[in-house]
Amino acid sequence: MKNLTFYSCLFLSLLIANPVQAEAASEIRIGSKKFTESVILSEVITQHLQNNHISATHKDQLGGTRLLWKALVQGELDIYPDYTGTIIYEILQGEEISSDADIKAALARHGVSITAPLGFNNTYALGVTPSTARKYSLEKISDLRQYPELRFGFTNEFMDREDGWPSLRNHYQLPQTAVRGLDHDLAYKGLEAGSIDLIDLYSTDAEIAYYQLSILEDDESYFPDYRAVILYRTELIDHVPEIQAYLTQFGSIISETEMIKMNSDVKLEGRSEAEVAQSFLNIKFNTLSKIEVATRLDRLIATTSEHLFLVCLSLGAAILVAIPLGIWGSRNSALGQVILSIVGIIQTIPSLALLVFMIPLLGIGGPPALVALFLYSLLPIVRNTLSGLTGLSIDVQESARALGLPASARLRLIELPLAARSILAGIKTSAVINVGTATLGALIGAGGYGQPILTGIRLDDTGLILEGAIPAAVLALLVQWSFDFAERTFLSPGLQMKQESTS
Amino acid sequence: MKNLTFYSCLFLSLLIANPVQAEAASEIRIGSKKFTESVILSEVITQHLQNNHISATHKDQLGGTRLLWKALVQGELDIYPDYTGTIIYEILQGEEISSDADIKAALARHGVSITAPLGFNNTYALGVTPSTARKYSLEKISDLRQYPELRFGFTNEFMDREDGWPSLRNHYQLPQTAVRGLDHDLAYKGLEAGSIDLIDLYSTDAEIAYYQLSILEDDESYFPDYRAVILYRTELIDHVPEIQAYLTQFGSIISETEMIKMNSDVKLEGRSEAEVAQSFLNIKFNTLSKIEVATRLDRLIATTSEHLFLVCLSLGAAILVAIPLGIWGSRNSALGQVILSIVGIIQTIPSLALLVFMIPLLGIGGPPALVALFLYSLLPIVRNTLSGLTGLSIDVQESARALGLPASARLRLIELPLAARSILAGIKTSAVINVGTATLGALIGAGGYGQPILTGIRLDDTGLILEGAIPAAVLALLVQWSFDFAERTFLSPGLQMKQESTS
Amino acid sequence: MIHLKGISKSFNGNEVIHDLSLEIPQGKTVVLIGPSGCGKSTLLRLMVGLLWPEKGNISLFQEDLSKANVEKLRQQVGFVLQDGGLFPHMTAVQNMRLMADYLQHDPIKTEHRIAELCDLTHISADLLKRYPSELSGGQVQRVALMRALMLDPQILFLDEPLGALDPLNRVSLQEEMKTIFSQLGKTVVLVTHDMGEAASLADLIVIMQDGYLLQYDTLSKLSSHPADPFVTEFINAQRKPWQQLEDQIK
Amino acid sequence: MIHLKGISKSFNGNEVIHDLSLEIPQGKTVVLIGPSGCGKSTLLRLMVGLLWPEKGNISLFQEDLSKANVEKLRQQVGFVLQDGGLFPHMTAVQNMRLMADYLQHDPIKTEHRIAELCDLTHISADLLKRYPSELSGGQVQRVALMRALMLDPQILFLDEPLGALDPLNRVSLQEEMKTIFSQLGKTVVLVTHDMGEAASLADLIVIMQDGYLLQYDTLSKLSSHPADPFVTEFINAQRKPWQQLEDQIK
Ligand SMILES: Nc1ncnc2c1ncn2[C@@H]1O[C@H](COP(=O)(O)OP(=O)(O)OP(=O)(O)O)[C@@H](O)[C@H]1O
Ligand SMILES: Nc1ncnc2c1ncn2[C@@H]1O[C@H](COP(=O)(O)OP(=O)(O)OP(=O)(O)O)[C@@H](O)[C@H]1O
Ligand SMILES: [Mg+2]
Ligand SMILES: [Mg+2]
Repeated sequence: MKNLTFYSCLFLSLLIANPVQAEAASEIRIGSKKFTESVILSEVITQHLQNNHISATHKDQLGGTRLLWKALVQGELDIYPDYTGTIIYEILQGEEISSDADIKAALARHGVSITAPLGFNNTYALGVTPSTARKYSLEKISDLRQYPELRFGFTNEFMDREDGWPSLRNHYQLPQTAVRGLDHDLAYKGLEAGSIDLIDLYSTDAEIAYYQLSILEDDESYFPDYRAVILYRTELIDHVPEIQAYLTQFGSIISETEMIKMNSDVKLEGRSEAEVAQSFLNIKFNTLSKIEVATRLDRLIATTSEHLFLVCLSLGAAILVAIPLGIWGSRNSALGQVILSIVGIIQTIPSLALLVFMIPLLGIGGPPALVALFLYSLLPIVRNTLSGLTGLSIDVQESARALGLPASARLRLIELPLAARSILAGIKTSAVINVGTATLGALIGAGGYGQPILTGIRLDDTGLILEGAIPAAVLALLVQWSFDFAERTFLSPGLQMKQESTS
Repeated sequence: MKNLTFYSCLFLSLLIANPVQAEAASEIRIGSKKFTESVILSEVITQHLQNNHISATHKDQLGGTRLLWKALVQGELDIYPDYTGTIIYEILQGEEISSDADIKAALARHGVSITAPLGFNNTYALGVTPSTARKYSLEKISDLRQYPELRFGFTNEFMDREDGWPSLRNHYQLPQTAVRGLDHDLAYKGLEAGSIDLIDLYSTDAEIAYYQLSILEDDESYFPDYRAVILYRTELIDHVPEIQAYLTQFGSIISETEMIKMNSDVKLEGRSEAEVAQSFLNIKFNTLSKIEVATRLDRLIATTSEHLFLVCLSLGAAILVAIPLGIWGSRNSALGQVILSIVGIIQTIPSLALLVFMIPLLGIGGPPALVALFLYSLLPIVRNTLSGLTGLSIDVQESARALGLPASARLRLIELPLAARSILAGIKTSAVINVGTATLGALIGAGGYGQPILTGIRLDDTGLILEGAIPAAVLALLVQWSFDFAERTFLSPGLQMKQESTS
Repeated sequence: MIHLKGISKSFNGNEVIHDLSLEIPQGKTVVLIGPSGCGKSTLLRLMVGLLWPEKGNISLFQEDLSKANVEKLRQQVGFVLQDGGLFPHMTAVQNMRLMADYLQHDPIKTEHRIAELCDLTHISADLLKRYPSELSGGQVQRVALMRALMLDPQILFLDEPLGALDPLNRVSLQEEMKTIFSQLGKTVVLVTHDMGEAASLADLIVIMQDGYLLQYDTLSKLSSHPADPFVTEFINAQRKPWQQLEDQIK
Repeated sequence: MIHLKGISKSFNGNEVIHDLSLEIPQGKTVVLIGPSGCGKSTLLRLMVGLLWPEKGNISLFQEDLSKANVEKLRQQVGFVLQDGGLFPHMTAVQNMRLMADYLQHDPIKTEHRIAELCDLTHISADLLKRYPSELSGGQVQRVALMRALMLDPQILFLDEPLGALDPLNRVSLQEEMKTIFSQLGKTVVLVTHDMGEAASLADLIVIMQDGYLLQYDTLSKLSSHPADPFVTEFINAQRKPWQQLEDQIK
C-alpha cells in the first residue's frame, strides 16, 4: 500500500508537470469576434495571407472587443478587424478623438496600426417590419417620439454600450419604456412574431433583406460611422515586412452590398465562412485558397480530446490515490473519519475558488483543471472503498487470517475483491461526476466540452450548449459502461450469482 | 414503494411551490458600495433618517457603481452616496458634462436627484513611502517620468477605469511598464514590503496617515474632483416629502479630516461602521442612534439559514426519490442501467445551463436552486442503493424467501437493513457534494454561503471567500457526522461487529 | 400432503435430480438420507419453491406449487436451511419473532411460545439477545430450529437441523421432537447424516443416490429388502466406529 | 507441541473459558468434546491467535504465541473453521491453492497435491471449478478440509470437519485421516459431536463443560474412571438411538 501511494503521488506530479498546450509561435494569428461578419473578414484576411505563402492562423470567435484588443496589445494576436466607431467609443473611450489621424495616433501609443477602411460602413440601425412602418408611418428615428407604446427589443450589447440605447434615448428623447434585452437572432424572430415592434441591427445584416425590414433614417445623425478597418501590431512589419502591402490591398475592396451578400451566404444559405471568403478572394484576386473545413465535427474532435485528457488523467489519478486512502481509513476508524473529513472539505471548496487559488501555483490551462478535477473525484471512491472494506463479513476476514495470510495479501486477495462492487460503484459515481465537472476546464483555458457550453450559455445559443452537453452526456455513459464492463470482468462470478426464484 | 414515490413527488412539489424570499417594501433603502467609506456614509444617512423616525434600511456592500446606479434607477434602492467624479466618468459616461448644473440635468433625466456636496473631496492620488520620495526626490506626478524603473501597484478598478491608469499614463506620458493589478489592502502591504514603489489611493484613506505616505502632487491636474454627494430617486420626495430636508442637512458637513478619521476608526481601530456613524451623528446633531449590530455573525446566520434550507430540502427530497429509484433499478438489471444512465446524464448537465434552463419554469430564487441541487444529489444515492441491494449474499435472500415474507416485507425488513451501509455511504457522499454545490444558490438569488464566496472571488477578498467556504466546510462535516451518527443508530449492531485480532 | 411428480432439476445444464416422484403422507416423518451431493438439499428447496424444477410438478396441502401461491404456502411451513440462514442484522430473538410480528400475532402469545421453545432447545433467554455472529455453531442451529417451529406449522422441512449439536442436546431434542411431531400430527421432511437420528425419528426413509430415489420405505424394510446393495452399505456404514466406541468403553 | 497455561477468555465481560490449562503432545490426535456452547470453537480460535486470552499464555512449536509471530505460525498449521470459511469470490480450487500460490510453491506439485486430496475426499475434479455457493453442504466441508491439508502442516485444528458429511463418506474419511495422522506423526486437535468419530480417531479426549476442562484422558480411562458423572452421561448419550437402529435393522 505504501508502494501504491508512492506511485500515485509520482503519477500525480508527472501529471502536474506535464505541459498541456504548446503554441506554435511563428504563425501570424488573426482574431475574430463572435459574430458572423467578423469571422468572415478574418477568414478573408487569413486566406489572403496564406495564398501569399505567409503562415497564418485564424483564432475565431474570441469573445468581445475588449478581449480582442487586450490580446492584440499583449501580443497574443497579431491582426483583427474592427470598426471605427467601436475603436472610438470602446477601445479609445475617454480620449479626445476628432479625426482619423487622432485614431492613428492614439492606436500608435499602444503599438497598434490601422489600415485604410475596407469600404463598407456597418453602423447600427433601427429596423421595423413594413407593416409597422406603414401603420405608424415611420420613416425616421425621430418619428418614434410620438409612439411611446412601441415595444423595443435590443441586443444586450446595444443595451449596455456607451453609444447604445441609453444615449440614443437621450439623444432623440425617446419615451419608450418597454425595452427588452434579447439575443440578436431571437430579436428577428420576435419581430416576425409581432411580440416586439422594433429592433437594433447592423446595416450589413443579411436578415434585413430576408425579412424585408424598413430601416429608420437616423435623421439627427446619432449613429457614428462604423467603417470596417484592420488593426495589427505595428511591430509585425519588422518581422514580416510584406504584410503591410497585403493588408493595404484590402483598401475599399468590400462594398456594402458585397458584405451583405457574404453575411447572407453564411447565415441564410448555410455556407461556411471559409467558403465565402474563398469565393470572395477568388473574384477579387483570382486566387483559390485551400480551405480546411473546420466543421462542427472538427470542433467536436478537439473538445473531445481535451475533455478525455482531463477526465482520464484526473480520474486515473483519483482512483490511484482514493483507493489507498480508503484502505488506510478502513484500518482505523478515527483515521477514517479524518480522511473522510478532509476529502469532504475539499469537495465543498467552490470550483472557481479552487481554480483561483491554484493559478499562482500552476498557472492556467490543463494543470490546474486536472488538479481540481482530481480533488473533486476523490470523495465517492474513498468513501465507498472505506465502506466496502468495513462492511466485509467477519467470517471471511477470520478465515483469511486463519490461513496465515499477512495483512497486505489479505487486502489484495480477499478484502479488495470482496469490496470490489462497492469500490466500483464509487468509481462509477466519481467518473460520471468527473465528466460533468470537467466542463470547468473551459474556465481556465483547458478546453473540453465546457467551451461550447459556456459560450452557448453566454450567447444563449442552445445549439452550442448542446454541442458540449450532448457529448458530455454520451461520454459519461461510455465511461459508466466501460466500468460496468470492468465490473463484469473483474468482479468474481462468485459474487455475481443471481437467485433463481423470482419470488 | 409506490407510496414512497408518491410522497416524495408530493414533497418535491411542495418544495418547489414554497416561496423563499419576501421583501418588506415600505422602508427607504439606502445602498452602499463595497468599500468602507461608502458603507460609513450610507450608515450615517440611514441612522440619521431613523433618528428622525423615518423607517430606513441599509443594504450594504452591493458591488460597484453600475449595480448601485441600476438599482437606484430601477427603484430597488432609494438613496446612495457617490462622488462627482464617478458620476461624470462612469454613470454619465459619454454625455457632455461641464458643470454641476449639467450633472443635475442629466441625472434628472433618469429620475434621480443629487444633494449638495457633503464637504470632503475623495479623489484618487498616488502615494509612495517617505524613503522612496527621498531617494528619487519625488514631489509631483510629473517627476515620475524620469524613473521608468519604478514598479506600480494599482487596484484593479484603477487599472480599468476610464479615469484610471491608461489615461493617467497618456496624460502624463509615463514610461513605467512594471504595473500590476492588486488588491487595495495588498497594495499597502506590498508598498511596505518594498515589492512595489507606488500605489494609487483615495485621498481620504486611513492608511495614508498610518503608513506616513507621501502623496505626489497632481501638478498637471489630471485627477478630477471626487466630491461626495448623495443620489436619491426624485419620486421619493412625493412619498416622503420631509426627506429632502434631512438630506440637505448633510451639506458641507463632513470635512476631509473628519472623513479620514472615520475611515481610520473603522479600518485601523476596528470599530464598526455603525458605531462610527453613531458618534458622528451624536457630535453633529446631538442624537443617539440605536444601532443593530449587523455583524459578520448576523450575516453568517442569514447565509447559514439559507444554505441549510437549500441543503435540507434538496437532500431530503433526493433521498426520498433516489432510494426508491435504486430499489426499482435493482429489481431488473436493464431497468437499472436505464435509471443510472438517466441520473448520470442529469449529473453532467452543467449547473449554469441547468439554472438557465429552469428560469423560464421556476423563475429565480429558491425553487430553481432546490431543483438543481435535488437533481445533482441523486446519483450517489441511486447507485449505492442499487449496488448495495444487488450485492446482498444469496443466502440471506434465500432465507428471507424461505420464511414466506412477500417482496415488500423482504425489502423493508431484510434487504434494506443489510444494504444500509452502502446506502448511507451514498447519502453521505451526496450530502457533502450537496453542501458544496449549494453555493450555486448565490448564482440565482437563493443566497447561502455562495454569496460571500462569489463576492469574495470577484473582489479577490480571501476573507469573504472564507466567510462562505469555512462554514460550508463545517456544515459538510456536520452533515457527514450526523449521518455517521444515524449509521451508528440505524445500522444494526450485528453489522458493525469488529474482529478482535488485529493481525 | 406433499406430492412430487416426475421432478427434474439441473444447474448449468447439469441434471442433479432425475425424474423423481415422491408422496409424503400427512402426519408422517420422512427422513432423506444419501451421500453428500446426491440432491437432498436441492429436493427440499424445490418443495418450497426456492428452486423450480424443469420438469414435473409439486403440490403441498393439495395445492400445486406456483409462483402465485408460493408465498402463502411458505408461511404455512417451517424450513431450516442447512446453514441455519439467520439474518445477521437481527438478534436471535428478532430472528425468531420476525414472522410472528410480521403477521401481527399477539405479542404475549409470541413471548410464551419463545419461552416454550427455549425450554425445548435448552437455550437460555439471555442468549437470545445476541446477534448470530456471537453464538456458537450449535446455538445458531437451535435458534434456526426455533424460528422454524415458532408458528407451529403443519409441515416442517428440516435440512440437518441438529448436525452441529452435541450428543446430549441432540438426543434430548430428538426425543422431544418425536413426541411433538407424533402428538401434533406434523408432516416432516428431515435430512440427516446420523443413522441413529434416522432410526429414532423416521416413520419412512428415502434413500437417494446421485439424484435418483433408490428406495422409499421403513427402516426395517430397507434393511430386510434392500433395493440395491448400496442401501445396505449406507445403512451399515456407521456401525463400525460405534462398535469401536463400544469396545473402548467396554 | 501445544501448551495452554491458565487461559481465560471473555466476550463482553462474560467469561466463557475459565483458567484452562492443556498440553497436547506431538503426534497425538486430541478430540475436544462437550455440550454446545461450552467453548470448544473458542479454544481452537485461541490456539491460532484468532482470539487473544485475557489471562494465561499459549505456545505452539515451543514458541509463545504473540502478535509478532502469529502469522508465521498460522502458515504452519491447518485450520478448518466450523462453517468451512471458504471465500465466496474464489472457486473451490482457487480456495485450495490460495496459500500454496501465495507462498510460491511449485505449481506442478500443487496440482499433484490437489489430485491426491480429491481422491482422499471423493471429490471429482470438475466440482472444484465451482464457486462455494454452487456446492452442497458436504462438498463445502470437504473443500475446506482439503484446503487445510493442502500444505501438509504439522499441526491441524479441525472444528467439526466432517459434521455435514454422510455416513459413507464420513467413515471412509475418518479411516484415511487416522492413517495419515499416525503415519506422518501429525498433531491434531479435533472437535466433533460424534462419539463414534471420537472413538475411532482420538488418542486422547478432552471433555469440556461450560468453559471448564472436566477431564483429559483416553476414552477407556474416561469411561472407566470418569472425573464427574457428566462424563459418563455425555459418552453414553448417543448409545440409545444407535440401539434403536440396531433393533430396527435386526
Ligand atoms: N447453485 C448450484 N449451482 C451448481 N450446482 C449446484 C448448485 N447447488 C447445488 N449444486 C450441485 O447439485 C448437487 C446436489 O446438491 P445438494 O446441495 O442438493 O446436495 P445434498 O444432497 O444436500 O448434499 P450434502 O449432504 O452435502 O448437503 C451437488 O452436486 C451440488 O454440487
Ligand atoms: N463473539 C462472541 N460474542 C459473545 N459471545 C460469544 C462469541 N463467540 C462465542 N460466544 C459464546 O461463547 C460460548 C462458547 O462458544 P463456542 O463457539 O466456543 O462454543 P462451542 O463449544 O464451539 O459450541 P458448539 O458446539 O455449539 O459449536 C458460547 O456460549 C457462545 O455463545
Ligand atoms: Mg445438503
Ligand atoms: Mg463450535
